[in-house]
Amino acid sequence: MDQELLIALTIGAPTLAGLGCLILNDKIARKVIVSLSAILLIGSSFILFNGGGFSYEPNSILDTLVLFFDLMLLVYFFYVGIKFKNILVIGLSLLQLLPVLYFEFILHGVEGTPTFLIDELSLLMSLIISIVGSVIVIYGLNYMDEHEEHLHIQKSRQNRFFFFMLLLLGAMHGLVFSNNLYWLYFFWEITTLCSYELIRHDGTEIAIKNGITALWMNLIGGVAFVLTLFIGYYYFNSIAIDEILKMYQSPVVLLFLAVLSFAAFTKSAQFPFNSWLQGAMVAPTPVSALLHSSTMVNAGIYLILRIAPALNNSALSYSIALVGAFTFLTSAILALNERVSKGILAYSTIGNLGLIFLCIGINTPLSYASALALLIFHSVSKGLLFLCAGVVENRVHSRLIEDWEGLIRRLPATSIIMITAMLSMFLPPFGMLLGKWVAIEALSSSYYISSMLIILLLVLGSAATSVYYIKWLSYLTVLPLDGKNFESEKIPWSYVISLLTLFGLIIIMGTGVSSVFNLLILPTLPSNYYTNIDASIINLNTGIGSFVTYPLWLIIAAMVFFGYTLSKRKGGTVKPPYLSGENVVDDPTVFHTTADGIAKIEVSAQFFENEFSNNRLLVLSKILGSIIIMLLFFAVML
Amino acid sequence: MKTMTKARLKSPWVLHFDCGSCNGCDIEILAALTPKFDAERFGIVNIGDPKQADMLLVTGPSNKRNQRVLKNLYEQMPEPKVVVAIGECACTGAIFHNCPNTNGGIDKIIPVDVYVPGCAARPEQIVDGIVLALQKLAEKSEKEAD
Amino acid sequence: MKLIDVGDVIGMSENVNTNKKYSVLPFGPQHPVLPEPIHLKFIVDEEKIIDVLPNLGYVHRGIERGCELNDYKRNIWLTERICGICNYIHGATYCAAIEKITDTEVPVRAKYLRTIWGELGRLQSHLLWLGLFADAIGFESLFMQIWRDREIVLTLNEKTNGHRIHLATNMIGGARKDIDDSLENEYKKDLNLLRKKMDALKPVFYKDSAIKQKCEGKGILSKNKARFLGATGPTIRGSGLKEDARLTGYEAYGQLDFKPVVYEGEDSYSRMLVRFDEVLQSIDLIEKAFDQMPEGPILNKNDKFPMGHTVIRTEQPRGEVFYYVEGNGTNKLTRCKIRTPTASNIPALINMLIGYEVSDIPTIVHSIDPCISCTERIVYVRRNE
Amino acid sequence: MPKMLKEVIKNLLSPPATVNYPFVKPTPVPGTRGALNWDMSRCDQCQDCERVCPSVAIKVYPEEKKIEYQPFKCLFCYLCIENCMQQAISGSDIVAEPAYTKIVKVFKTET
Amino acid sequence: MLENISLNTIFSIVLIFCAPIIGGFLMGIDRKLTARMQSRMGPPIIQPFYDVIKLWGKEPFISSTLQPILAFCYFGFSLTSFALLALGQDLLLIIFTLGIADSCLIIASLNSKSPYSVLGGKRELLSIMSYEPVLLLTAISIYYVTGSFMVARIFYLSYPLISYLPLVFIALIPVLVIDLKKSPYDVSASGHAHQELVRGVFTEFSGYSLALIELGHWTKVVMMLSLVSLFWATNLIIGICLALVLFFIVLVIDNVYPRLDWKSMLKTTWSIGIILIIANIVGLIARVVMHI
Repeated sequence: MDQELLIALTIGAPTLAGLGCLILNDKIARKVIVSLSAILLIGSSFILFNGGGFSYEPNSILDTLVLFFDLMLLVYFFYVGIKFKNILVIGLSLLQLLPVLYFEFILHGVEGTPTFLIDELSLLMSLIISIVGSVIVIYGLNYMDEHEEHLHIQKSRQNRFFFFMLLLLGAMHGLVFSNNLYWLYFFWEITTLCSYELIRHDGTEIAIKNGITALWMNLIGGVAFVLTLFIGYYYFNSIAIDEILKMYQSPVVLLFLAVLSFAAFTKSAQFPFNSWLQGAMVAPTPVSALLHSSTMVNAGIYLILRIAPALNNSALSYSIALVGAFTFLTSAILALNERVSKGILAYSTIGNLGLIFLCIGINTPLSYASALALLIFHSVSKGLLFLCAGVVENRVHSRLIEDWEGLIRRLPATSIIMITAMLSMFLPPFGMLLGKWVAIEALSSSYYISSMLIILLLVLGSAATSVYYIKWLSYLTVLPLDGKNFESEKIPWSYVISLLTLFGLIIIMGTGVSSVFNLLILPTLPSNYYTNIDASIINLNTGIGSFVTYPLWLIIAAMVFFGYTLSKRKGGTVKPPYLSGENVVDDPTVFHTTADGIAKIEVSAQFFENEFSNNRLLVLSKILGSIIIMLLFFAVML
Repeated sequence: MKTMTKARLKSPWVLHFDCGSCNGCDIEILAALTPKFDAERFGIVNIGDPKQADMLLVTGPSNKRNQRVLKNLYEQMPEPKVVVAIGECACTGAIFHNCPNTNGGIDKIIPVDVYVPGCAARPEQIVDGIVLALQKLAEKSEKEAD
Repeated sequence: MKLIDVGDVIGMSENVNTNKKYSVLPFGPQHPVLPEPIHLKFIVDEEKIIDVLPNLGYVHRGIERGCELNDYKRNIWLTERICGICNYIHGATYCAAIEKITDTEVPVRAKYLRTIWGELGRLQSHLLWLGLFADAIGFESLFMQIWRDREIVLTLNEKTNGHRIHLATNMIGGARKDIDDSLENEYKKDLNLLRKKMDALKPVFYKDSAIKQKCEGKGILSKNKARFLGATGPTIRGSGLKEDARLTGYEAYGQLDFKPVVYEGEDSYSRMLVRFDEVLQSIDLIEKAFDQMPEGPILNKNDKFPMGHTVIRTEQPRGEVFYYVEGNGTNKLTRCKIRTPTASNIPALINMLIGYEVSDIPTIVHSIDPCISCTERIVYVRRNE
Repeated sequence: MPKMLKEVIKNLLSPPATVNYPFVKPTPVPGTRGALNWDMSRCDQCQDCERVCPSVAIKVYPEEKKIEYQPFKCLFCYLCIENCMQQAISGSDIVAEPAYTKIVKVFKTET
Repeated sequence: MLENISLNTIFSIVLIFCAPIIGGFLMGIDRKLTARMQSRMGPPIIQPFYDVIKLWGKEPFISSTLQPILAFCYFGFSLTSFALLALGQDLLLIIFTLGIADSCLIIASLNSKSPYSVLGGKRELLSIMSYEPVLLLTAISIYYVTGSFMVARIFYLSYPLISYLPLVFIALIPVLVIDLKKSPYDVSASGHAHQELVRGVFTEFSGYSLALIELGHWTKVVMMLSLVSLFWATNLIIGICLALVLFFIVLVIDNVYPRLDWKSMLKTTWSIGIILIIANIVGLIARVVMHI
């Protein structure tokens, strides 16, 4: 099929479908439109991926359209700022609006650059976005019904919701395909718009507040983009990214890259810009799933991945790694005393993005590969985790993980999927850990002597990461003592499809790590990056270490099987817990206590609130984060 | 002798519960673990957790309140298990025969396998009592195997 | 049965946030840290103690009632079994009370003997405590070391009257046994040996940084609070107050130039040091008593039945013990009220615990040297000031 | 430097303080209060022992010339020995032994 | 050559299955030596085996149906990580596999809903948090010497590892203390249960699941000690002696320290341990730079 058409499909199909949803506010029509566009999206991105890279310049009418919509967008942001009397939004939108007007109408822009440049990296990104994104949107079909029912909303606002969801998917495709800085900037602003609209979707006070926060933080990134436009215009006379990247490494290029990576930090919620992603939690779950796993935050990653080859051992590259490492550690420690399930996931996302930044910043072929691996595995696992969290939340009506205690009995199927997803986040031989493993090896073998600091942050953060996941896992797997059996669970079809798709992906990618490396990651590495990663069926060899994959999977299967057989054979009576002998005979959940009364067993000890207090740490980490970001610009001077 | 029985004989983990004694026997149980008598020679460990214990050492005559605790602890111990009543008051109530709140011996609450006399029982007597209890444990173990 | 919710209990303490989820920790009656059964219900925020509720009665045997049902002479054996650790002093105090009612003059030598055995009991008890304390803070080798050395005192007990724990030498009107010269020499020899061993352990208690880290600043009981909550014994002396029933000069203490050990630290560490110093002090006191002890009879028999009432207080290893004895001229008492030191230390304990960590529980609970079997009579614990 | 180190090393190098009890029987300290025995040829059934016993472990049946003694109730306080005019009761330094049942010892005058 | 390799492999496989047994003997020696340091006689060396056999035969009590499976996994993954070590695999992978074993134990203890077990599990979590970074850094510092994360590469060195990494070796002592559950860092569970959490993480285990946990613990100890013995890999006999000396040092430390709380555990390992390792690595790099 025609590749141009495919590109148009990937960007246009979701956008048009979104428009369709907006106009036809009808349940069945929505379902048909969304499903069709999802199939179309996945199909076209698959075909694109098989086709390989190329470049393409669309009609110049589109350029005018982009300009028009961009200005509309900025005006809208300005209007939002006025409406909510937020000085930051007003200022930041004006800071973009005026320079863009100046750029377009006085300087008349820069002509003649291929607008779409599609290489393996964009194709990989497109694949992730289309698969994970579509699954989440399909999931949203059912979720939003439940959600509105839960909130007792009379008039459905789902048309708006799905419009922005699908628009986000389209914009993300545009973002990863664009080569023209201006276009990139346009799609970038659309994702900002979508995230703002989606976060404030519920219209509650907190939702609007968090939406505004997300808006101004992302607008900072937008301002940085406008700055790059000017740098591109004045110094390189080009706004085509590939051309700028090919230029000789000079301070100006470095400045250009630094500003771009600054924009990436805002989008990927690195410290100190973490709070918008944290605030995005108030939105309906599909939103958080979409923002966290495959779209919004990946935009920042994509940007840095693209500019990474040009960074090439500069101090800037090291600072990016430092920002990532710092974010990784801080978010892991902050997550320790988070009680809200989606909050933990958010910190986990921020942390893992930090890890990816770290890998890109180290900028060796090996670390680049590990960044890609982490990106792929993280998108799928995190997407699944959010989807599961949404299912559970709609059934348990609580976001606190303490209230999710014993979920494995109440919702066995969802829990098992969720537990697998969690295990895939931090245990070998799943992909995420494999990525981390490659990261440590890459980091150790990097040329920086000062990478010791980063290694330190990484190992400390990695320890803290497993702590909060284990804690959560243990809450899920509590089997209540009352001896009741597992309950059966009914899951609607759209949930089944979306959960099972991602679950299957995790298992397939987990078992077939070697194939993932061979098919997706190694071809995507920039052309001058040579690695001696050797992904065979038994192990994954990096040249300085090897990760046993298949044997380990077999061992795990054997462990579970033998453990299960043993426990079946030996059996055992379930006994009430040890309570210093004060158990009540017929009720295992209480004990005799003072004044001849009884008291319930209450256990809640794993949040470390007295030790790692969130508020103090948050302020501290923001200050430190800002200092490190300043360091980044300082690094450019060197 | 079967391996299992031998292992059981060699590794009696004890749980000590003070059921209202005067402390005399309790400190002698602890003294039996300390260097002079060193009950760990026989693998005796004061484990403190009924779920892991093989032998329940009870001191004191038991009263209206702690009898439920005693029963609980006994039920939480997995088979095969033995109970040793240590000291006169755990056996019969002895000096507390006049005291209104005592039950007069723990064998009114749970089955007792070995009685150890003495007020307070000496560490030697306690070690003897445990050795005697081990024989009972061996009997139980053999019976279980049949 | 009434269900006591966390919230109900928490309502009693000020430093509580009711929106938070707390853990409830049932500590005791069977717990390896506590050799004796007491139930402490801890409300814990993560590991920080928010609130404690004690629950007693697991060792309640009705000894006071038993004392009224028994022949008053048999009560010596019953009062000795109030507590196996401080058995001698309980018996001696009971005897002193009866002697006071029946106007029996105790021979001087018997007074000295009582002092010696009382101090020997204190020695035994403090060594036991030091060991248990070491065990509670996870210092197993120190526990073993001290209990090994404690065997010296137990052997002395055994040499005196044939039993390791229960000395059984109390008699109304004097003592049941005498210490002859050869035994006196053995006493002196063994106590010298004990002093040497304790001297070797001195740096461990005084200087070891890990022990300091474990005990210093844990379980603060200020002077005022100690006084207000009625703490006694080493607990109050560790808070810098010079309180000791031995200062009244009962038995032979008046002649021994006795000065109580006082530490100003107000924490678990100074309470521990008080007890360690009292070990050394007891050895000195026994030696001094031997030097001053006159020859003479040891028993002044008087078979009058007790008539009237009296109170008497003496110093146990754990603090002050108080006896109220009332007789009506028959061979049975009409009332025998006993108040033991731990009973008055428990309110202080509850106050000390709040605000510390779960890992400090053994340190703080042991720092008052709880003797539950002493305590278990009718108890009313006032929690708030 | 941990202060216990010296003691620990000393302990390690010196022989253990353990009496290997059931295998090595230590000689009892003279005067140990152990098991009781009645010499019925001396006993005149005066019931003094029953009267002084703090834990009612002794029952005297003067008609049957029989004494029931419960070692599992006895405190081994030796009051009975001290109070026996006939010196019919004797103690030994061998401590009472544990048993599976609460044995009651019966002493009877042979007629 | 081929025969040589296969002989080595057979030896490794035999070693893997012997690991729990060696561990059992080590624990027996531990108990004997500890007893002697406390001037006691102590139990026989094979006492731990009696314990485990006895536990296997006890009436099975469980606190949840998942518990025995997780206990088995704890043992299994400890053995796996030792197997990976014995087969000369990647050091990081070995540490991560050990992480799975620990997570199994912790999940089993946390999901029983018993206050003591949960508190113990929490502290066990913290002990992982304190020693895992040190272990990872150790692996990285070994990489700086050998240029590879593979254990097998350590055997190619001409000088023993300890001559390059003396400070790392010292930093491993607290790790070993935590892993062996010895004072001052036996915060999550202690062998003799005289602590505030009763048996800590092990509180709710009994019977055969406790036996499995014990086996897992033994294996873990062997695995840690073999990691230590790699520090003298040029002559493995000296390496093993080195490991045993460290084992003895840990026992002495156990006997001269009271139990401290988890905060000081975290502080010690995160500060002293990490500083030592970093100092060593910096020294190493400095040495290389000076040489060039």
